[in-house]
Amino acid sequence: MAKLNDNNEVKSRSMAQETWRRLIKNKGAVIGLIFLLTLVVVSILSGFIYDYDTDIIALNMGEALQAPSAAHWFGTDSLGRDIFARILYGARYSLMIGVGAVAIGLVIGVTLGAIAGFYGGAVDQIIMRVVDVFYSIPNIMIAVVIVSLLGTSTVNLLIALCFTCATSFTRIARASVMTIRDQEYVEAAYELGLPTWKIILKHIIPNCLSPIIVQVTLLIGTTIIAASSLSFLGIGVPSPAPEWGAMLSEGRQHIRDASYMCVIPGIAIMLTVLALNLLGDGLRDALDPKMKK
Amino acid sequence: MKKKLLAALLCVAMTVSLTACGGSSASTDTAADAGTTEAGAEAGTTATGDVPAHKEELIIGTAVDINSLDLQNQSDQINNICLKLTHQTLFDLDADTNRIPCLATEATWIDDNTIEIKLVENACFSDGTPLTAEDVKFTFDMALESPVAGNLTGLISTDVVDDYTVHMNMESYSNDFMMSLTYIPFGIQSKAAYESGMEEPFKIGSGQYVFDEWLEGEQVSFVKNENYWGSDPGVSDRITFKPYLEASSRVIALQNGEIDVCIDPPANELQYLEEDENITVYEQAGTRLFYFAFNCEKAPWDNQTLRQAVACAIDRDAVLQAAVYGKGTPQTTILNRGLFGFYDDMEGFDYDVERAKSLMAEAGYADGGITTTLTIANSSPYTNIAQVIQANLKEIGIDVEITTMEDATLKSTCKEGGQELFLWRWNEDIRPDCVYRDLFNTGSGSNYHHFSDPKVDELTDKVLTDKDEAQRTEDSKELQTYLVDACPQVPLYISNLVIAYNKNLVMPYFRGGGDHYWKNAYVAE
Amino acid sequence: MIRYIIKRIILMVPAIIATSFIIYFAMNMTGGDPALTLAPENATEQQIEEIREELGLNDPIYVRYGKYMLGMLKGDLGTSYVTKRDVFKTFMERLPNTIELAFTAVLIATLIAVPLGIYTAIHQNTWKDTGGMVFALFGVSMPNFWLGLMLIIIFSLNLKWLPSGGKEGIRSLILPALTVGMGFAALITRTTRSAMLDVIRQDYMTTARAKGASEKTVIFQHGLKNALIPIITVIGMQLSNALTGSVLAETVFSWPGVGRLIVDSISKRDTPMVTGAIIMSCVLMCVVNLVIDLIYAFFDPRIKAQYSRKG
Amino acid sequence: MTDKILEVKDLVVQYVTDDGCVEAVNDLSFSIGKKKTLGLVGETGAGKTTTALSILNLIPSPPGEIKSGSIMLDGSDVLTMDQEELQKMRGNDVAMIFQDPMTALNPVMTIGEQIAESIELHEKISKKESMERAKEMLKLVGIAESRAYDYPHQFSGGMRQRVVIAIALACNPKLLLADEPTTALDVTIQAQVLELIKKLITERDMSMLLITHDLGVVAEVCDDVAVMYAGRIVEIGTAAEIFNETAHPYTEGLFNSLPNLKQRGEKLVPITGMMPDPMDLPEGCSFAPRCPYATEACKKANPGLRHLGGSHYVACQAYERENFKLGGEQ
Repeated sequence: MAKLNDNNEVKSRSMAQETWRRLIKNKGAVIGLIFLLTLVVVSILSGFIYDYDTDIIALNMGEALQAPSAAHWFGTDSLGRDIFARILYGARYSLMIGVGAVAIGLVIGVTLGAIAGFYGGAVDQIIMRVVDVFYSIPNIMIAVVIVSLLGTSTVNLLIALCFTCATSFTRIARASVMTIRDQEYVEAAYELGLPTWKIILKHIIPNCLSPIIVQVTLLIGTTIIAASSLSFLGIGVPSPAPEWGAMLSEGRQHIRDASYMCVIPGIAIMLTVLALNLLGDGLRDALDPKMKK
Repeated sequence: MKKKLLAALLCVAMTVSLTACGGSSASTDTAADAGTTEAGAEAGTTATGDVPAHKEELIIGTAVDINSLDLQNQSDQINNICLKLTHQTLFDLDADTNRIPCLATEATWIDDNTIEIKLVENACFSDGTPLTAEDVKFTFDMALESPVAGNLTGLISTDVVDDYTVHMNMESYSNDFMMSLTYIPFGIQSKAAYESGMEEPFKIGSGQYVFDEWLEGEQVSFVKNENYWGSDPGVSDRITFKPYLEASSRVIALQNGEIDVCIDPPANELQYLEEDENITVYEQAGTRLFYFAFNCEKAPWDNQTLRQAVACAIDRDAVLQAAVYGKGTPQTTILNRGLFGFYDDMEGFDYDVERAKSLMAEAGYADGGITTTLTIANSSPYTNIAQVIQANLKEIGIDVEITTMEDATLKSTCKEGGQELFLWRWNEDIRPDCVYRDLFNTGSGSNYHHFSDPKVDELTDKVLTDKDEAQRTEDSKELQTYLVDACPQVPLYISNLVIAYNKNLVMPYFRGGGDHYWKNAYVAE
Repeated sequence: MIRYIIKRIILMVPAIIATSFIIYFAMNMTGGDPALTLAPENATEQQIEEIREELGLNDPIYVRYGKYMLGMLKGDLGTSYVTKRDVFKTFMERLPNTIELAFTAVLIATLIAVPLGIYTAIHQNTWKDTGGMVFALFGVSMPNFWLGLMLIIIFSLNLKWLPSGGKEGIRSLILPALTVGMGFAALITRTTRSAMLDVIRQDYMTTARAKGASEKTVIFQHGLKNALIPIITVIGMQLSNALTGSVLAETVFSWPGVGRLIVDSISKRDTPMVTGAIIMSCVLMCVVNLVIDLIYAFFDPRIKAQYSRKG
Repeated sequence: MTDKILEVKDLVVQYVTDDGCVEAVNDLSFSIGKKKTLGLVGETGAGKTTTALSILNLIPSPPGEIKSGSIMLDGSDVLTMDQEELQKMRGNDVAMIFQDPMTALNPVMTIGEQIAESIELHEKISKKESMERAKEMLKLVGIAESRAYDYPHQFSGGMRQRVVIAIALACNPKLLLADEPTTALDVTIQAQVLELIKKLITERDMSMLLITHDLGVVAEVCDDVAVMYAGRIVEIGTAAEIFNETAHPYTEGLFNSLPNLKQRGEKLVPITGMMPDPMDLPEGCSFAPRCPYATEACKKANPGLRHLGGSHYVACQAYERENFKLGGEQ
């Protein structure tokens, strides 16, 4: 048994290496990865460079609506705050909302999916029918309903956004579990007397990792966009937090007189999500056994 | 196969474009028809000489969707503006908000419990039936049962005296009641229409225009009432209200000539409109008061001195700047500008951080240390105002977290008293009682402050019933001064009315609160 | 085949019931007291109570749900709290606009994405592939409404070619459709590309080439036709998304569609409108999905055979 | 010269992938006479299919690339043809039968359409006429005309292979490339299909390149035989020469691993080891690591083809040695 495990490990490590090797050959994925890593570093560093109270949210009406210049690279907003600083500082909000909602959705979705797939029958039916209902309503609608019902706050925003993620993870996890459930090594584990949850955790979940990894990357992007859409509808992250969607939403009032206020956060979101998408597509290709030559 | 697919796709495209073309060709037809009518009208003009040359259709770009034309079952300003075309009230308002005759020629208090109203005798509905006292009684009886009944406080019943005279039976004398009769939800409706069992009988009115079509979410149009009884018929053949929810697109639509009037152009885009030689940007003092307020039931905001400290800490000039680029007037009193008894010269609480700090100390919060939430609607200008206030209050040691909500949620939250601090607005330009009573009297549904003070309740009643104007003015002054000092709210500013339109628009006058009468407006040609 | 369709329609019923159940309870149990929302700002307690009575809000929720479902059988989805108009009627008035926008958007997306997907698949792993995919991904990486705003700045504000909003003929359709369509294009491109990659190395492609068919014939006649199923699936998904999910574009361009109706109604706490409109959208989606499944049969004889057998 | 329908000279085909360069076909030369059948024999991965695809100039590119050489088809070089000429040639002059009839047919077209397509492409006739011709072809391969409107999934494997044959023969090509046409079929059907192919090419005076790993099939059908190993031809000659005077150790290995029906008691002798990784071919003779006769010299230089007499050639250095004879030396 121990021997077998070792082998598995060696095999999976080389699988990961193989995937990595294929991934770094994909120019788009590499660019996306580098961009995202830079973004993470920048958002961490910005916490040391800027002080939230004085640099990010403090008003400076005297310098309101200044176009981009040497002093303010990205200009200032209608309350005189430096947009460059807010964009850098705001990266953490967008990333955290994206990652947070997806993480919550992942835990819920995989759990539900694994349960549905593993037990089948009535449990499966109930879970999947509910998931189907949520799947058939557009994401943004679900989020709008939830946020309007619960009220606007970052926590409620996360709840609203994680719903969508959860439904798609449930489907993926269920499908993977169902294909793996009846395979011999799982049955063997059963016969060895391992408790069900351990089997799910140790044998089944690792096996549906690749579609989930891809989906995580792509969903973070979708979630960031959904969060900004909710800001646009007026129910996103409350001001004055420099969340990109909120900045963009504020900027749309100045689409003519200070279009940079709208353009810059939009580009920030676009590049981030583009990077996530490129990475996601790259991962998909790298993890897809069909692409193996 | 690809060809088949392409063909199928093309078919879809053609269908779509055909539908679209169909739509536009239909509208060209109407234009042609209307063209002939217009020519006819012009021929008529030369004969009578009083219809000026005008663009056939007046299109007004609104900021919100029209949602209901059922007079007594709605209370949105945008609906009211539309309804002012199709319906008439007993009295109208002139440019200076004075009450002037409309369907009624005069109204008098015969005693403290009765108002006698004389109706014009030649008025008729758009379906040609005459408008009589029966219809007036019918309208008000129905109104007393409707959601807008709150605006008829004091009315007990209505009696028909003769065809053109009604008596309104009142609980007591009220200074404001007759002004309420100008409120468009009380536009006179046809009893006969309701009894006929027709669909949407509320669409029958006596105004210059009649309802034409409503394309859900797209536009609502009105055409001239051929049976209009009065001497001031409309000029435009058709008046259309079109919602453009995105402020910038509304401005662009005006510049592109898609609309003739742009309601609420955003302050930061006015420069483009001002530069445009085809467009007039009009500005006048408004009546809408934006305020910052406390839930006076919730600790620590039940502490008057603390509220005053907060009032002193708020930089209203900065608020005005951040909210509407200074297009408004900072205000001290709680009453809307222009209402009877408006008095703004009390000492109040000007921006003075030192004073604020000493008041804080007096209130027992020398070191600040208060954390609270500010509940606001998720629209402009509240977000900006909130951020200024958040920064202001930080100076005196109050940490404010901003919570945003939809308007509807905000209202019900505030009504239930779930908020601590909040931002809201109040627009009243005819009845001061609707400010004092509705906002500050014990138990009023819109007293979001949850403020209760017997003296205020008493003075409110006095102001409503004082028959002596000097006394009433004096009481108004006292009430306002008292309320400002009690400080359930911090009045911030009155926003200006700003409206942009085609430079050829002919419009007799605008209302500072936004409740315009478009019935005589047209675009000259 | 007809039996299959009937079976599918019967299967829709539980889905619709489930949706109505979830939506109805979510909207009615958490939305706060609608009477408070509906009452004018200066309403008294008594008036609020009257409104509550009038709306039947004093019944227990399961009774209200029961009544609602009975009404639904008769095609009665209730009356809007706000406009006092019939929910079903209002929905049906908005629906053609949404359909017009959705179809045009999906058409635009398809016309961009399918050729792009094929192109990138043919040039897999070259810079043409990367470039094409990055272009396609741009659309999905932008917030939809932001793209709308940018298009307004460019085409309406600066070039003055197209109207910035409203609904007037085909010109006002272009920008909103482009906005919605660009978001869809990425997914369709992605799917087309991977479906084509699956197909492109198939033996029958070589068979076709060996027959002397031109590359164009091989790719389109043999390749695309086999790759169509996943492509149609994703186009169908986008179409059903567009039928309710274009709320952002509808807001930016003041397009009077269903999505905006729902979101507006949510913000006004117009529970019957939200519930009714979402249920109707769900029905609509079920129908679209059924139509898509039937289209499969048209393109793939194997699926057709399956349906007939199952039918 | 003119009696050859096909002459392949010094053909080199490589597959360039991220992981390295695969030399699928190396310095390949052979020819097929008119009305003759050449059997191309070898293990999976020896480069047989690549060779066939090269003749149609259909090497998937990327990653495949024809590096050098020439393929003269009835006097003109396939490798220098432009797209239009190639399309004219494919299906019309040279047609191909694929190994797996399950995947070689387009699942979403009726078989009638698929046969007719070939005819339409090369002859200026109407859709209707080509459909008629397609039906004739079906009849020819033994399928009822009425089934022309059925889809591939409605047919069994053997029937599908008949359809593939019908497609290939629809335009009367001069040369037929048959890539393991029977491998994927049930044993009972293999013989029928082979018989059918044999009958049709004889009737129609066609030449054929028959790719197979089955020497039994070769014996039955082929005039000439070329044995391929790791992208190279190791032995080529007439069927008689190859069968009776087997010269290359690899060919010998192939024969030894074949069950001999006449001598059932005899043990099968498999060739030891595996085909080398085509990405990493050993220096010298590729077969040397598996070759029982290999010497140090074999591992140094690549053996050229050596003429043994008649049309019999072999690529083996062992023949440098005096009196070398397969089976004899050990």
